[in-house]
Amino acid sequence: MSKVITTKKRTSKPAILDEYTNQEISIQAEDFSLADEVTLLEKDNLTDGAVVTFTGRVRNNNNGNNVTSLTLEHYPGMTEKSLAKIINQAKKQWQIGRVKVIHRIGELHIGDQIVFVGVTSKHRQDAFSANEFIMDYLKVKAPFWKKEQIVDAGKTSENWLDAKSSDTDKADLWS
Amino acid sequence: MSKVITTKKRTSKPAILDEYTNQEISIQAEDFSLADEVTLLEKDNLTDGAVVTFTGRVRNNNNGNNVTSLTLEHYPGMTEKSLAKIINQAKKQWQIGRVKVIHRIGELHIGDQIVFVGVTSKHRQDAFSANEFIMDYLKVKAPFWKKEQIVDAGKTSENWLDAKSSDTDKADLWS
Amino acid sequence: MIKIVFFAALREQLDCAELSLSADKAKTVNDIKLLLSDKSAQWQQIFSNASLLAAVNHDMVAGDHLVKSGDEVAFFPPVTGG
Amino acid sequence: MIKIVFFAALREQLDCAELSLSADKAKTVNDIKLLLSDKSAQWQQIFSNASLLAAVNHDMVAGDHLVKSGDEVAFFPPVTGG
Repeated sequence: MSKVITTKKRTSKPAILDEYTNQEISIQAEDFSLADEVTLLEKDNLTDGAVVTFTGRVRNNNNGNNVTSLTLEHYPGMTEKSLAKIINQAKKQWQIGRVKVIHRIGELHIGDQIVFVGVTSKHRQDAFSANEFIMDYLKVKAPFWKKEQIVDAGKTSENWLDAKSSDTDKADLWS
Repeated sequence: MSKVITTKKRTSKPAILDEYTNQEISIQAEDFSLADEVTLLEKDNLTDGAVVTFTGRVRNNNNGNNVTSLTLEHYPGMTEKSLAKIINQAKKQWQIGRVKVIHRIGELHIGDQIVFVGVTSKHRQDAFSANEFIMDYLKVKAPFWKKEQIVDAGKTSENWLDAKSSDTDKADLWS
Repeated sequence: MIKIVFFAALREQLDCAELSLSADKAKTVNDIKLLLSDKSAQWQQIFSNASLLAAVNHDMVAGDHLVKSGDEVAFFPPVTGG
Repeated sequence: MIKIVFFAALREQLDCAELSLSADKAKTVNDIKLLLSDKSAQWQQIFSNASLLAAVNHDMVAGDHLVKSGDEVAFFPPVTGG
């Protein structure tokens, strides 16, 4: 007990904040434009004939509950570091050109975009595999947490989503 | 020999022209907008949280040749029928929501979009697999042919692309 | 009558996009190939190419597929779209 | 000093986002868990949850990972982004 010196709500920035000027990763509250992202992936890029995108959106029927909104929390610094690692792993495993990963944070509503992964490659299989790999690893490695706001019989409640073992199983298939 | 009655350049429409009012398939000379297509796939579709797109473009370095443009020929009627079959196969194998396949025909230049496949699903794996399956089968089953216009040492030539055995091998992996 | 159509490199090699055949002497797609091969040495060589594909009424078929009057039979090289 | 941070459901259960620990009594992440468990019966129960994840300086680590003064150690539930 004596070793626990202070206990407080977080107010300051984490002491260790990895700086990522990496243009491949963006953690943001704002919405994004699929068209703009693909335009950037393709701009002055005449060697990559294949572009694969994944977009994840807030559904209205997660686990049968009537979800009205989601709040996305993340661990600043670690999020960027873990995504950078995942992207580097993908680049080692497949011949890919450009990559972009966007993940939104904060309050999101039904139909809102949550996550975008875009990958270009000379070869379509590499673009497909790398994109799916990045999503699978993001799901189990990147420190994001979703809290659902649910309306059930006129009553509003909140709860943190449970992680799915199916996500862990799917990520394990790559290794 | 006597059975060959007429030999002519094609002037009339094929006698058998399957009519596809199918909104899932479009064979067109005009360019398409990725953003518009994804907007349509997502419109009033709040149950499918995952959207995967593939876009194929004309590269500048096919087989090491200096390609300046491509001409895309197709077999009207059969093209639509074969794509409809491929989409139906995908719908049987995976739980997917909406599908759109666009393939351009005619003359295309470096950087131009050739093909688009968009798939929505409740589950990202189904969207990824169905999209890749559709592209793999399109590559070996849909009656399109590419002719390259090449500039080599100032000399322009044309040649029909050879089919790749790697495409056949990849499609065979699904069966 | 059976309508025969050719596409892409095959159409250019034959310098022919479409022709008609009476249905009475051709029972299968392979029969049609043999009839077309009779046209000339060049056609014979072209139709001996094992990689040529065939479709009847817009469905890809094997050589033993039966044909009848009114059918549209297509021959073409392996496809290269996408 | 070691900085300890908590996220998501864990932060809410503990009603604590961040605290500091002197580095001299904790050699590993597991040592930190034991020290935190000493705080109360509730904390003990929470930190006995085997599914809790830990990160040191933004890298996911196992319980036997060594810690030192200046480190940032994070505990959080399995992630649910994407």
